[in-house]
Amino acid sequence: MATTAETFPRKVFRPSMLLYDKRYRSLTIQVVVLFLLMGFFAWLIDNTLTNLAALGRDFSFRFLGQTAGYDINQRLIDYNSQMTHGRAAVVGLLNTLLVAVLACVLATVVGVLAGVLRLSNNWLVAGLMTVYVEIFRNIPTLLWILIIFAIMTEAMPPPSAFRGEDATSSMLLWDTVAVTNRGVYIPEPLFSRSLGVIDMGSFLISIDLLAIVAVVGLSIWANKRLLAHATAVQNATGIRPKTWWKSILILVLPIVALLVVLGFHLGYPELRGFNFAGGTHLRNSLIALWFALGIYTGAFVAENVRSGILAVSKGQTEAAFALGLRPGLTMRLVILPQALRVIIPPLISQYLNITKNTSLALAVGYMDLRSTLGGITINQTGRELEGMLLMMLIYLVISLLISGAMNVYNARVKLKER
Amino acid sequence: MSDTHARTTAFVRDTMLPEAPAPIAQRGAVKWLRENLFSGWMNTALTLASLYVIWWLLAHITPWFGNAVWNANSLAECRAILDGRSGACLGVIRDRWHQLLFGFYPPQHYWRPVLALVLLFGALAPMLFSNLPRRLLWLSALYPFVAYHLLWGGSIWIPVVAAAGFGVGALAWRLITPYTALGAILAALVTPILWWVLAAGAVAGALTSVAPLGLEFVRSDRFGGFLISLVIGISGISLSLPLGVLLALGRKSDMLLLRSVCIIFIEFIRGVPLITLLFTASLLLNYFLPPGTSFDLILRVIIMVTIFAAAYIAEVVRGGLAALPRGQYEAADSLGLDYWRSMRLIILPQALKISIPGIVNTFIGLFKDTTLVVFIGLLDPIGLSNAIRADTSWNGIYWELFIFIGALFFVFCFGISRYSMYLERKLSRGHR
Amino acid sequence: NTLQEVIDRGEVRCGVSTGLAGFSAPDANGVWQGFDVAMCRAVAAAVLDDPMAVEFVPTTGQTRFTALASGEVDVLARNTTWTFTRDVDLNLRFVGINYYDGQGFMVRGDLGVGSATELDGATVCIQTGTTTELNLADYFRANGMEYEPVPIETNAEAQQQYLAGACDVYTTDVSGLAATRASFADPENHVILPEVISKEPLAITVRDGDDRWAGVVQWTFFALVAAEEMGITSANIAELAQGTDNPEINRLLGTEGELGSMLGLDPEWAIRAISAGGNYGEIFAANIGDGTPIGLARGLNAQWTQGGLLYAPPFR
Amino acid sequence: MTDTALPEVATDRRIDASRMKVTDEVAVQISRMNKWYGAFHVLRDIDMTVYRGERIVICGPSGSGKSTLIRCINALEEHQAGQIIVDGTELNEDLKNVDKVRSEVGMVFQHFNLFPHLTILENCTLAPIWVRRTPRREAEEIAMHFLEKVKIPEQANKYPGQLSGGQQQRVAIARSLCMRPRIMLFDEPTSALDPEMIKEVLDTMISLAEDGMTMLVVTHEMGFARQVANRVIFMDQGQIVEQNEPEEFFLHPRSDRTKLFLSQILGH
Amino acid sequence: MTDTALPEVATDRRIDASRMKVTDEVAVQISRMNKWYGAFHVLRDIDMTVYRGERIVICGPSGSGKSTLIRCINALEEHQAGQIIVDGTELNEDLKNVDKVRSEVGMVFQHFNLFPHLTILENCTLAPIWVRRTPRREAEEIAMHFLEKVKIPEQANKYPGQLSGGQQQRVAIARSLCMRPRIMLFDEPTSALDPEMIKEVLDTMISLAEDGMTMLVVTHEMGFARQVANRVIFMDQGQIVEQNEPEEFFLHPRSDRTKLFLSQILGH
Ligand SMILES: Nc1ncnc2c1ncn2[C@@H]1O[C@H](COP(=O)(O)OP(=O)(O)OP(=O)(O)O)[C@@H](O)[C@H]1O
Ligand SMILES: Nc1ncnc2c1ncn2[C@@H]1O[C@H](COP(=O)(O)OP(=O)(O)OP(=O)(O)O)[C@@H](O)[C@H]1O
Ligand SMILES: [Mg+2]
Ligand SMILES: [Mg+2]
Repeated sequence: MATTAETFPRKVFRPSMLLYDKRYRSLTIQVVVLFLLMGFFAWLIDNTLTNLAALGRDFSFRFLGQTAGYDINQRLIDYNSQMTHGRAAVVGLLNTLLVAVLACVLATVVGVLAGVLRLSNNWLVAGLMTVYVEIFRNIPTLLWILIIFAIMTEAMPPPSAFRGEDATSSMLLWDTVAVTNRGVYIPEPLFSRSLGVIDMGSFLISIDLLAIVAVVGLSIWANKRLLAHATAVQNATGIRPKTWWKSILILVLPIVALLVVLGFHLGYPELRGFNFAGGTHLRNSLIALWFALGIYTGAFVAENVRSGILAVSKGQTEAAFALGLRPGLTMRLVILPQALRVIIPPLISQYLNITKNTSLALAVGYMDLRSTLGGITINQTGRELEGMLLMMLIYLVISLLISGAMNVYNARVKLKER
Repeated sequence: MSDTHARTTAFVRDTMLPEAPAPIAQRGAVKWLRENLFSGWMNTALTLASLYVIWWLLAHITPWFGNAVWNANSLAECRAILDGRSGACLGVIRDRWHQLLFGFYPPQHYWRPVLALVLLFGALAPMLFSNLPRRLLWLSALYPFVAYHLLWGGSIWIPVVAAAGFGVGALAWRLITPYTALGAILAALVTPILWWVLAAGAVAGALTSVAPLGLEFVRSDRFGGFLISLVIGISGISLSLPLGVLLALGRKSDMLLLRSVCIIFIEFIRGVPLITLLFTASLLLNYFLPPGTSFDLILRVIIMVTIFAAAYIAEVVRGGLAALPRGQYEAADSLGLDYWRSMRLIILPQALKISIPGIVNTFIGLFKDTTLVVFIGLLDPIGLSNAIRADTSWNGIYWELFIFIGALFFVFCFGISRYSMYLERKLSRGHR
Repeated sequence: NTLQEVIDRGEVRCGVSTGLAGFSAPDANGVWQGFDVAMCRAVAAAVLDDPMAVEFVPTTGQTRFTALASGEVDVLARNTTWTFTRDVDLNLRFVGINYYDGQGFMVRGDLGVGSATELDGATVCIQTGTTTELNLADYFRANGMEYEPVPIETNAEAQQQYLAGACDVYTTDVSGLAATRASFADPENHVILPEVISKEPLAITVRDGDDRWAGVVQWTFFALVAAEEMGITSANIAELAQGTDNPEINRLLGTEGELGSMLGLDPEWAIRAISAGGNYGEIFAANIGDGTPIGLARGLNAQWTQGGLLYAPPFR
Repeated sequence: MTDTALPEVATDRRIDASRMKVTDEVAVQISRMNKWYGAFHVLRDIDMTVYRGERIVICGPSGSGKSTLIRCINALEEHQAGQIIVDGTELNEDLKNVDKVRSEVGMVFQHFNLFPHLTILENCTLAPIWVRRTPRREAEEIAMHFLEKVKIPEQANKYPGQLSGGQQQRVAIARSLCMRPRIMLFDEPTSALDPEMIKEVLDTMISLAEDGMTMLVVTHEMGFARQVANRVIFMDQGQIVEQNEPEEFFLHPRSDRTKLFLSQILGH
Repeated sequence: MTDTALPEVATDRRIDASRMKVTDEVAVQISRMNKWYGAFHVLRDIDMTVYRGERIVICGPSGSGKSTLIRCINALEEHQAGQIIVDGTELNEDLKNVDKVRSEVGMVFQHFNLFPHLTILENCTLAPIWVRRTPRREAEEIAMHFLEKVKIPEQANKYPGQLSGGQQQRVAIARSLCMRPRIMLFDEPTSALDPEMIKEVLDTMISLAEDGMTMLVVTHEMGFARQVANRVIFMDQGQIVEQNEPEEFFLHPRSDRTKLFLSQILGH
């Protein structure tokens, strides 16, 4: 047993070791893969360059700086047809994000409601919710978008129906909301003592908005402090002080005060010329996309919620009851914290799906990223290669951000196991 | 009974009590109603609200279907018959159902896609039911070629020669494998490609001129409607399965480069909307291919859809692989099985079985997403509904078409998902 | 060499629009019909002696140029406006204007609008993927008016939006407006406003860099135009092909000179092209003229001798 | 069967019987209690009195209604007829009574049912803080006291998933004890455990019994029954078939059902 | 502790010691073998020679590296220093050697690791067919032979999920035997089994030993060790602490660690 590692004969290198030697094999394979991959990309790029050369084109993103020349009906930042394609793309991107966020909110609300109701012991309600989930899950999104769009354009009255003595339609909610086949007009928030805007060069920021965000943020922070204080009191004395009315005050008063200071009032839509004017115009395309994506995805969310709640076993509830916890507290302290861990990851991947599905805006002419950068811009400039690649890249970045958020969440709430 | 009260006295029951009927509140319709519908003011309110919703839906839908008009040849005619009442104009379905189902596929050949679909179920059976003879798997392997020939037609020698490519590969592998295993693998990969690229065309041409057998050729631009959804969906999912499995294995590999490539690929595909991939198929693919190559749009779409589905399948299969206990890998290793054999014989059969629900969900999602091809000019059911509406006689018809298309998709997707749940239960019982 | 490829393949691949009544649309049997379609059939007849040897590839506004550039189609006969950038920057080759058009507006009669200058604040449906958005933006901007654009992908959908009243105005090329209006149940209640806000020379297009093929397509088109000018119709062509006193007719129909072989075709190419669907005038009348539901007048598309712009260079 | 040697519970401790006194106070009084699941009659005319300090073991074949009986006492299940009075409070539709009973009766389940998202300490302090309104500091002290009693104070800041089954079950017992219940219910507390772990849990329960806790235990650990219980109740088909002191019960079972059951339980 | 009676393995069979001869041929030769998991040194300078026909039992506290050692012999784990020569083949980077060794060394795991999607027969024929390239018919005959040896030929067409744990472990042994290994490794083959089943598996292993199979067995079944092993190796902290013939090992353990370990193992 006196042999030492040094005396073991070292083998000389033989080519067959490339394949049958642990040390070299994975290297061999990876080098082969690398070469294949490089070859493949070289081939792709060579083809592309040849094709571009044959067409007498170059590969450049200069077109983003050129004048767009087309109008966009829904813009969250200032835009007109004399601005650049790049800016048009940004307007489109913001529209994409807007409808994505709206649809995510709707899907969450609908999904949570339907998921919880599906578990209700009311047979009728549970049955209705099952029907909702199955119908929406098994019919393509695109069809839902088209159906809701068709409902909006076909079944709603045109603005002209609101006009004249013998108007066949009238506005809802004390003449503040008009539902027409061109979209829904709702009151818009206006400030008579506006604080103005900050010019950031390429875009403007409303100081009013900043102020509101700041105040809401502060209120939420203050409320957090209040709750923390309540917990501290509870820890010290065992009795948790009532906080709900204080919470409401803290959350509501400051913002109301700010709105009063800013001279907040609503601008109501009214019929003027061809259309309603004033108010905020929610276009059909937005509504169709928003509702279709929201309700369609809501069906999936409902299933996630349901299985999340079911995953928290009956035993947990019973254990909590046996300890004397009331149903409300049981929900808050035992069921929800556990169910959320199960529900939130699939929920976030549904958000991802919604974001990707907003590209179906194409079906209803909603001016999102796809139809500005990936549509009219490509059309006008003929830069489909650059435009498409850029658009994919933007979607990819959004997706990675969302799934990154999901991973962070998962890592945070992972249950500790042995 | 009173004797049980005494603390230490023993108690024995001599006669067992019979089962007594439950009190009225605990059984029958009363209990059911009380428990399910009216067990509190909240529940009662929900019940009433649901009843209202159901009534409202029925009140709107029933007359619409009740007054349905079948025998009209245009919307105007239909409206005339309805005479102001609300009602469905199902005449459009009677007039155009064949288009919605088959597109412009020649009517005298409708039996071909139908037969292909029927055969599909036959081909699936050996894969799903392990108690059928293994030999039947050959039929499943042949199915793609049969289906291709049924759908597109043309010379029968084209699919035959294409299938022969695999035979050539297998032959090469057989012949070389006694000498060098690596050489055999390479040969098995290279010879079919050589066959397809160099020999296949000539051989097929020669055979065709000698024996011109085959069905009438149907061009892919005649494909449409539900048929195109099925063709894209089914070929997409079946082609993406092997690719997805490879990606999943790659993603689990301990070779850094291989793993990163797979991860990047999967995350890229999953991060962009399908629509952009379809646009790539229709707009950009020609840039990436050698000058002058151009092939069928449906084929390009199938390629893109395959790549798309493969990324999702890869994730599903990865879940299945992760769910297998480590012991299975070790047992396979300890028996001396090499990587590919242990994957093929031990790991994948189990991992794929675990993944069936996920695969089916991916398929249903993919199938619904085939409607997006309307954006690149293919006539899927939604595309056809636009085309039908462009016809002067059916200008302005919406709901009937949407409902018909929706019902088609619903029946198909719901059916599949239920069937897969049934299969799952069956399979999970099978081996216990 | 496209010509050789087409002959080898036995089929002309022709890019058309996905469906525009009168110009290109599949009928109930899936056979393509229309004005643009007829142009492709004439080319196929000239080159391959079979007007039906055409594979029609429906293209959208977005896909058409790539389809052409990549060789997916050999010729694009799809209401495509000839513009400077398309010609120079996108490297297309516009071989002949088969329809002189301009962008116009259509509104409901009961709106009481008589001129496009009264459209301030209107909601305008536009079919995207063409030059329409740009013209529209320029026009409203130049006149200091506001509008609400509603972009729609297909003509059918746009038409539906307009009919449902979701927009006040529908704008596209005047020919398209007429075609659309013709399909309405009540065409008389819709007016096409007098303003034409742009020049839209719709041209047949081929790839740049293949002059021989461009020549074949170009001169096939000119043959149709010249035939109308010379009075050659599908009815009398058989008779005229026997030889006439008019040397230009003889040269065109191949009884005299070698024009066909200069193109790389046989002498009877023009006879076949004209027999396929008739001369330009016949094609126009059969697909979009007064006698059809589309009901377009010849207008600018009349022969130069009739006060129009159609002008075929001499066959000599 | 009667001559089968009784299994000995695996403990080294000598039981201090003097502390395990049974008093005259009634802890639980059940009379003519009936329960149905739908049309199925699970519990039939149950009459039973538990005195304070008693340790009752309930056994019987699977499906005989043992769990259901014990869960009725904690109002986890409703009964449809008869009366259950726990610690002077009748269980009826009055939710306040239910709350009162639940906070005075501790329950330990077969599958522990610890809250996996809370640490051991948090598991133990949750109910005292939110139900008893004990200040946190104090609740934690109580919890540590009972964790020491079940011999795992050092695990206080781990999560349930990090403990072994036996440790988890002991935490579950400690968690119940933190509410300072007057009665403890156990539903097969050891049947999900490995043999080594069974011992540690039974030890904990024995020490609880020594402290004079009133206990109702559903279990098949006959060694435990013999050593600790002062009464064994045998149930079958939803009814109490036999009850007796453990020695008598095991050595001279009277009803045929009991004999059959014991032969099965002890036979293998 | 030394006076504790050794537990007797629960078997009725008398061992036929004459057949269990140890030869001079070296089956496994391990020298100065070291292994690390990351920075953790699991196996330290292991030196060990196994002669053909030997039956070695390896024991030691949990985490001492027993499984790791045995898995190194089968190349399921790589070692980082030193030498392992199995049946004349050195385990090194050469994958061909690894394949060779694996097909000559059988391994039985704690959790059986049968392939649940294959029948018992298919489990047994899989490796012979695919690794040894035995014709199916012949492979099936061999499989049935060994299934008879482990006494479950009648289960051949069932699936593993349909068998009890003991039966599954016997199938796992038969599966290994079908490859006609020259050495068998066992990693706690009985520790996942109920007591009744342990016996049937141990019986199988004993009959294997009688046939002269070279065996390395990680187990805590001391009765088995005493009856079958001709050498017992005690490991702790990744090193071989003591080895001896079984009688000597149990009756006169020399190192303190061994004594402590034996007192724990045999004590409860
Ligand atoms: N929620 C329920 N709904 C309907 N029947 C039930 C329900 N819970 C239990 N049962 C039935 O009531 C009977 C008694 O159940 P219980 O759980 O009390 O039995 P057990 O004596 O505890 O049996 P085990 O020893 O298996 O735990 C069983 O037949 C069971 O099937
Ligand atoms: N894959 C691994 N990565 C890191 N450490 C490991 C790994 N496998 C085992 N270990 C560690 O190596 C040590 C030895 O493990 P091994 O499984 O060989 O012990 P053992 O003696 O078989 O114990 P047991 O009796 O519990 O099976 C242990 O401390 C274990 O935690
Ligand atoms: Mg029970
Ligand atoms: Mg081990």
